[in-house]
Amino acid sequence: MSEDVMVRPHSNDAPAQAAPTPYEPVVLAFTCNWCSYRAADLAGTARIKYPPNVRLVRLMCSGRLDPTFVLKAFASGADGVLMTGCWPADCHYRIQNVKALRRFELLQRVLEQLGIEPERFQRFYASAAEGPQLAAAFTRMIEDVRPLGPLGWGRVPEVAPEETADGEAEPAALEAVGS
Amino acid sequence: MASAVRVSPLGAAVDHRFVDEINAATVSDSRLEMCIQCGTCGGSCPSAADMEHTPRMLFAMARAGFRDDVLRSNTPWMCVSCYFCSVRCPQEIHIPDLMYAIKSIATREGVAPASTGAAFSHTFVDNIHRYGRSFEVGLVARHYLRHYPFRLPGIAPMGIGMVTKGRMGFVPHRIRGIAGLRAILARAGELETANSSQVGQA
Amino acid sequence: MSADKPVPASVEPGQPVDPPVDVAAEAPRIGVYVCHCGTNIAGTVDVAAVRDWATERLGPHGVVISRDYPFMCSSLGQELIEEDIRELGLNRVVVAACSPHMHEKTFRGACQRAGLNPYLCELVSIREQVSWVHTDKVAATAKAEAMVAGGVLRVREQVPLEPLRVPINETTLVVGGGIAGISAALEIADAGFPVHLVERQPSIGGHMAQFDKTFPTLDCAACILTPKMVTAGSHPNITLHTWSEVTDVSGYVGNFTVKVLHRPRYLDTDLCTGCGICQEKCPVKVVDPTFEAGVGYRKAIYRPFPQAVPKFPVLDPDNCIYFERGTCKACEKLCPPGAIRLDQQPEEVTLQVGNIILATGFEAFDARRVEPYGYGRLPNVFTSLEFERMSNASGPTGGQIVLRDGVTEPQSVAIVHCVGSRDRNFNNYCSAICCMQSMKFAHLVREHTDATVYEFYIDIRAPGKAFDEFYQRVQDEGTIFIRGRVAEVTDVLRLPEEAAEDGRLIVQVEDTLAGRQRRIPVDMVVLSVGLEPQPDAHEVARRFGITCSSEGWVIERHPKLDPFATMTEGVFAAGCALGPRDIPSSVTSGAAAAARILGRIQQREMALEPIRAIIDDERCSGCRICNDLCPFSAITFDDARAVTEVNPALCQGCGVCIAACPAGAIRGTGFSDAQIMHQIEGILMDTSATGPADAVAHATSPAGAAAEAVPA
Amino acid sequence: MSSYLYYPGCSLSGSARAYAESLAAILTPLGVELKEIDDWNCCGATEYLTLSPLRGYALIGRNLALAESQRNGTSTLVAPCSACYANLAKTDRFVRDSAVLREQLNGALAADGLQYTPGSITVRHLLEVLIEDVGLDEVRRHVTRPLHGLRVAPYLGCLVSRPDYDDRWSRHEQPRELDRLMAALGADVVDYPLRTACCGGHMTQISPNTGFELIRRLVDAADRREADLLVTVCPMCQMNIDAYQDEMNHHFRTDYHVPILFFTQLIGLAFGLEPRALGIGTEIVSAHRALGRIGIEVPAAEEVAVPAGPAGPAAREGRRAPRPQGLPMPHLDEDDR
Repeated sequence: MSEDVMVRPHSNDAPAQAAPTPYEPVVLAFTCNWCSYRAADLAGTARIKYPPNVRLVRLMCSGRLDPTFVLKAFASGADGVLMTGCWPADCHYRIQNVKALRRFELLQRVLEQLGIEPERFQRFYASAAEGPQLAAAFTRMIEDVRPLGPLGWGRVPEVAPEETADGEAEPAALEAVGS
Repeated sequence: MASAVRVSPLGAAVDHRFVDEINAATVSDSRLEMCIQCGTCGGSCPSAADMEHTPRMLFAMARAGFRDDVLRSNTPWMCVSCYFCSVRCPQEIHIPDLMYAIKSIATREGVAPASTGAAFSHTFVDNIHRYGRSFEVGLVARHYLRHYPFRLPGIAPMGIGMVTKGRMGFVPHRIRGIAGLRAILARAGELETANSSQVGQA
Repeated sequence: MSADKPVPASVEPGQPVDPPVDVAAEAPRIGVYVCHCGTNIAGTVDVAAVRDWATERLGPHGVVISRDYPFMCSSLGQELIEEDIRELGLNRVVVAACSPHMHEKTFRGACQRAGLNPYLCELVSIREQVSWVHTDKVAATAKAEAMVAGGVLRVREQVPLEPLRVPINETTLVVGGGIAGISAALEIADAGFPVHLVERQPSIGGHMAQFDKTFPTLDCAACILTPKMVTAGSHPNITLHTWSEVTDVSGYVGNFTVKVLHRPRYLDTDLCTGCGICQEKCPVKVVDPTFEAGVGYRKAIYRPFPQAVPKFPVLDPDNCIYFERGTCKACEKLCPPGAIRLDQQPEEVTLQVGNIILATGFEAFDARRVEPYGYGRLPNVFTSLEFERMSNASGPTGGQIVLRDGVTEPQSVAIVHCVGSRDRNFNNYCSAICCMQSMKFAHLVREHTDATVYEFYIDIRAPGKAFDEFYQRVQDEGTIFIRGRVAEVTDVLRLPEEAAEDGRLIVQVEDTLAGRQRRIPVDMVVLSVGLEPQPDAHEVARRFGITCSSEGWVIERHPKLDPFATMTEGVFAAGCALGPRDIPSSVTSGAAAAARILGRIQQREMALEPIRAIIDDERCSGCRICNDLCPFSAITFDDARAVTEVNPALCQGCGVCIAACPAGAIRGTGFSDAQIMHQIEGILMDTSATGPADAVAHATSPAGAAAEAVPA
Repeated sequence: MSSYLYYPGCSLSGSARAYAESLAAILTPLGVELKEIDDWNCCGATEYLTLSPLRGYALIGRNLALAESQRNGTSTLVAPCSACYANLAKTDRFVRDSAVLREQLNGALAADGLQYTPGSITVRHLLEVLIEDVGLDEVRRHVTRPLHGLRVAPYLGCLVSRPDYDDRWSRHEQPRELDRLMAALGADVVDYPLRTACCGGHMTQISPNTGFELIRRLVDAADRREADLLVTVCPMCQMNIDAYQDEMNHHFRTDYHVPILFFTQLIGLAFGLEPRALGIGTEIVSAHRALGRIGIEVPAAEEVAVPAGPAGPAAREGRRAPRPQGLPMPHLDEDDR
């Protein structure tokens, strides 16, 4: 694992820093409470290493993933977003992850229209027992995103927290693409 | 490499980097470090009876760092590449490829055991360098004249049979692209040397 | 998010609890608590830096106090939080420590004791998700800060919640009538509560009923199992559903509706006396692949074994002359009470249960898959189940150990360990029971015959009580142990040394301790096959809404601390459904699952996480997009008011409808849009323009510079 | 007419001439066209891998690169020699798996302006093509002289079903594909458990005693099972068992006489083709008597003297009587019988 060479995520103050650090993408991973979040716990318990620029948000189900969450993540500075959930037939809520999958495919296409490469928005299945696999997927995701460079949506002027909650992230995101 | 060689209290030279060296010389992922010493390989091997060490034991020796003993063992030279060990190994270790790797290191260092194996390989390869194809008559004749002169009378009837039945051509076929082939092999040789020296420096 | 008991778990009865504070209207006053977890967290994360960063950077977001402590989960650590709530008037708490699946309940309890609604406490996992998976201290500290920021911004948006209380139906469903299921059923029934025990086979008893002896005590399996089966069969609180399958499960903890299909036995069990005349008179004899493991026969109408519970036979229409050609009917004609019903149809019953135990067991590995051992090709290669039946006094050979010809006693027997186990080509796990089982076989061969016995093993795994002593006993009995995984079993001889062995089997192996290949002639080979999940394990898991590993073993809620619960409330597991285990361990797991359920039944109700979807009537446009999304039928449409409604008792809180609502009219308690959006923003604070970009310098600053806790 | 790229390998123009001739003879009726790769080179057997693995893979890789550049509507490369098949298939698999090897192999090939795209060529053994693509029904359709009464022991050798890194074969040790093909020709198929055992490979050259022992095991097992002949799909196996059987007999003071033919030769015979056109008669251990038993006249050739009586140990008398009804036997899948 290339853990030792991982450094802090890029920041907008990079030029001001003493030594310029190589670019490291930040990936936000949405996890399902029943499978992938527990797989992440398992990876921790087993001390399996992955790059520190992967950060997790817990949902109850991948089906909860509102497309605006993804846009919000990109708009807030994420270089990649990973949707994780139960294997298609193993959903804790029976079939809800299948709905998430449909939404994922649609959203991936929409994002492509916005200029976001498919590598930046991926999905991965992990049962609660698949900690090592999930950790490997995190590492792979970082590897996939790194060559694409910073997305840079996070650099647009920040929208006040009160506004973003109502889905104001999207126009901001569009603006960023245009610029 | 020298810094990794230690003389143990028992007097045997131990090279703790030997496994890395073997792995670097194995083209596929050898998985040598996954061996559980179950003996499936040694039990499966059709030529185990003629081996100085069973494959399992050879791997244990390699992991213990007994570099010299491993390179001088006749075991890899007795491997018939039947792949029984490979498909049965519960740890999916690429055993025949490990054998090739050990043989290539031993040959490079000139410590291959007294066997005609390395010589046969050299003769075979020499044919390829000359013609690009294997030339059976030349191969067998050269090999026998050098190593089994006394076996020749015994197999003469067979040899005659092979010839009279048209199964051995006396004229070797040379491929058109022989110069290109030689260039490819030379380049591959350079790359391989670079690989092994990298491990040595690691 | 565990909610096995009424929240809060850690409030002892009679303990003083402060009156609840109404925080909805107040400005946020947030306390951040960073745990060292000894060196588990502090070894990789600069906890003091995180603490200081939280007050400095998150002050504008409402953080008024930030502390670190070696073990936040200790009583002293919890008291720290409680005091701050009381003295500083905190109305939100963020604990940066381990996974919420570990200690969320603990810290919610602390909040509740101090009068704060427990759901206003947010756990941020900086152990499982930070310190244990990263090594670079600077990067790990920065990530911990980001995660804390996410937690703070998220908890700001949280509102007080009350747990949902659901009643618990006192009836329990146990699926699988092997020793684990029987043990579980008896524990609950003996405590006075009703149990439905569903078994796929005609009789309960499971694999244990096939065995002759049990290791290491060599108890007669039937002698110790039969009384349990009889008790289960006659227990006033147990209803047996044998020759049956669960076809559908709906509902939720405390109130499941289960459909069970009774396959036709083709007889009226009210009339049948179990006299056995039908079985005796039936002219069709077929190989019994199930109970006799393929090494014995049964009739087309049969009772699998004499001690079967219930006593009724079952007719196998696939092999019955009547079902094939319409003739025979010997059983019908000769049945003294006239109980045979050749026109019987399957019957479905619906059960209401509060909890479920899955004890669906295992299936033996199919030895044909290991080609070099020749099972199916070489007659005198047997599997462990075949051997169990053969050594059983009521088995096909009456307890005689003989070759496939049915008469010849072997002079030498090879027992092969790890068949289909510890092998990446098949199953990469150790099946746990085969070493002991194999040594039991060695003992039985020595007991029944004069044969020489060889055990071929990779490692002897005998870690149970009196297990290693049994190993030594078998050694002492003269069994020859050869350390080497058998490479192949063959009937092809090598000349000249094996010329005399014609007709025997040769076991080819490397004797790894001698360092040589050996070929050992034997008459019989017994393959100690591994344990695999039931072939329909994934399908069953889906039906019960639980998850299993890629192999098919049920995944525990927590492998150490909650090993018999599943991720789904109200569904437990026991026995080999969870993974290979021996009889004592199966019995233990059955009893343990039963104990968990009995506790709930006695509470009569249980508290559930209040994570639900709530519809805002004002905003619902009545578009009905969400109506078809709910697999739990929690969403209905009120035609009169033209709005959609959610039934909170049925809603499981997945949130799919929330994400789908175009009007934003559905709110998710505990996981609202606002909470998640703010959490994302917090987590990514350092990557956006307005974020604290100088965090690097901060994280690398000497810990001593920020040694004291920030004053209140 | 289905068409494939073809890599004959060195043996087919030398010791395995009979394989090449019989193969050519049966292709037309079966509607298969083989397009030989232009200027292919030796695959190096195992010898180059032994001295220098990377040069060994470069040697094999040149053939794959040539095949890729000569693709003409088909990307399937057929090899009739098991060793060539195994080498080509393994190399393709390894370059697909390993980015390092891919880079180095192409680095070497670039010295002659070549390059290979991993996975662009699918390597298959001739046997697989005949069974999977042509199909046994099509084979049966052309059988005019069924081999009824000929006891054939199917011998596949090692390198078809192993290492099989791409899982193309049903079984690694007891595959029944060749059995089924022989049955389709009407032959009496002997259950020959050594069907994928090793012939010794180059051991006859480098450690003759080891090689002789392996040959004896194969010949003895066929003899005990009263096989008239062995049938094989590999030139190396054919060469070892055929050409060295006499020397092996000499070594062990035995007198086995087990002929070994290529499967294409038996297919040709069953198709009613002329034995001479199939290279029959070029074998050292003559198949004259074995084929004569089913009325096939073989051209006269130097016949090695064959002693009368059973060759192997006189075990046939003691053959066990059929089992009385004992315990039921587990059954194998239909496919594996």
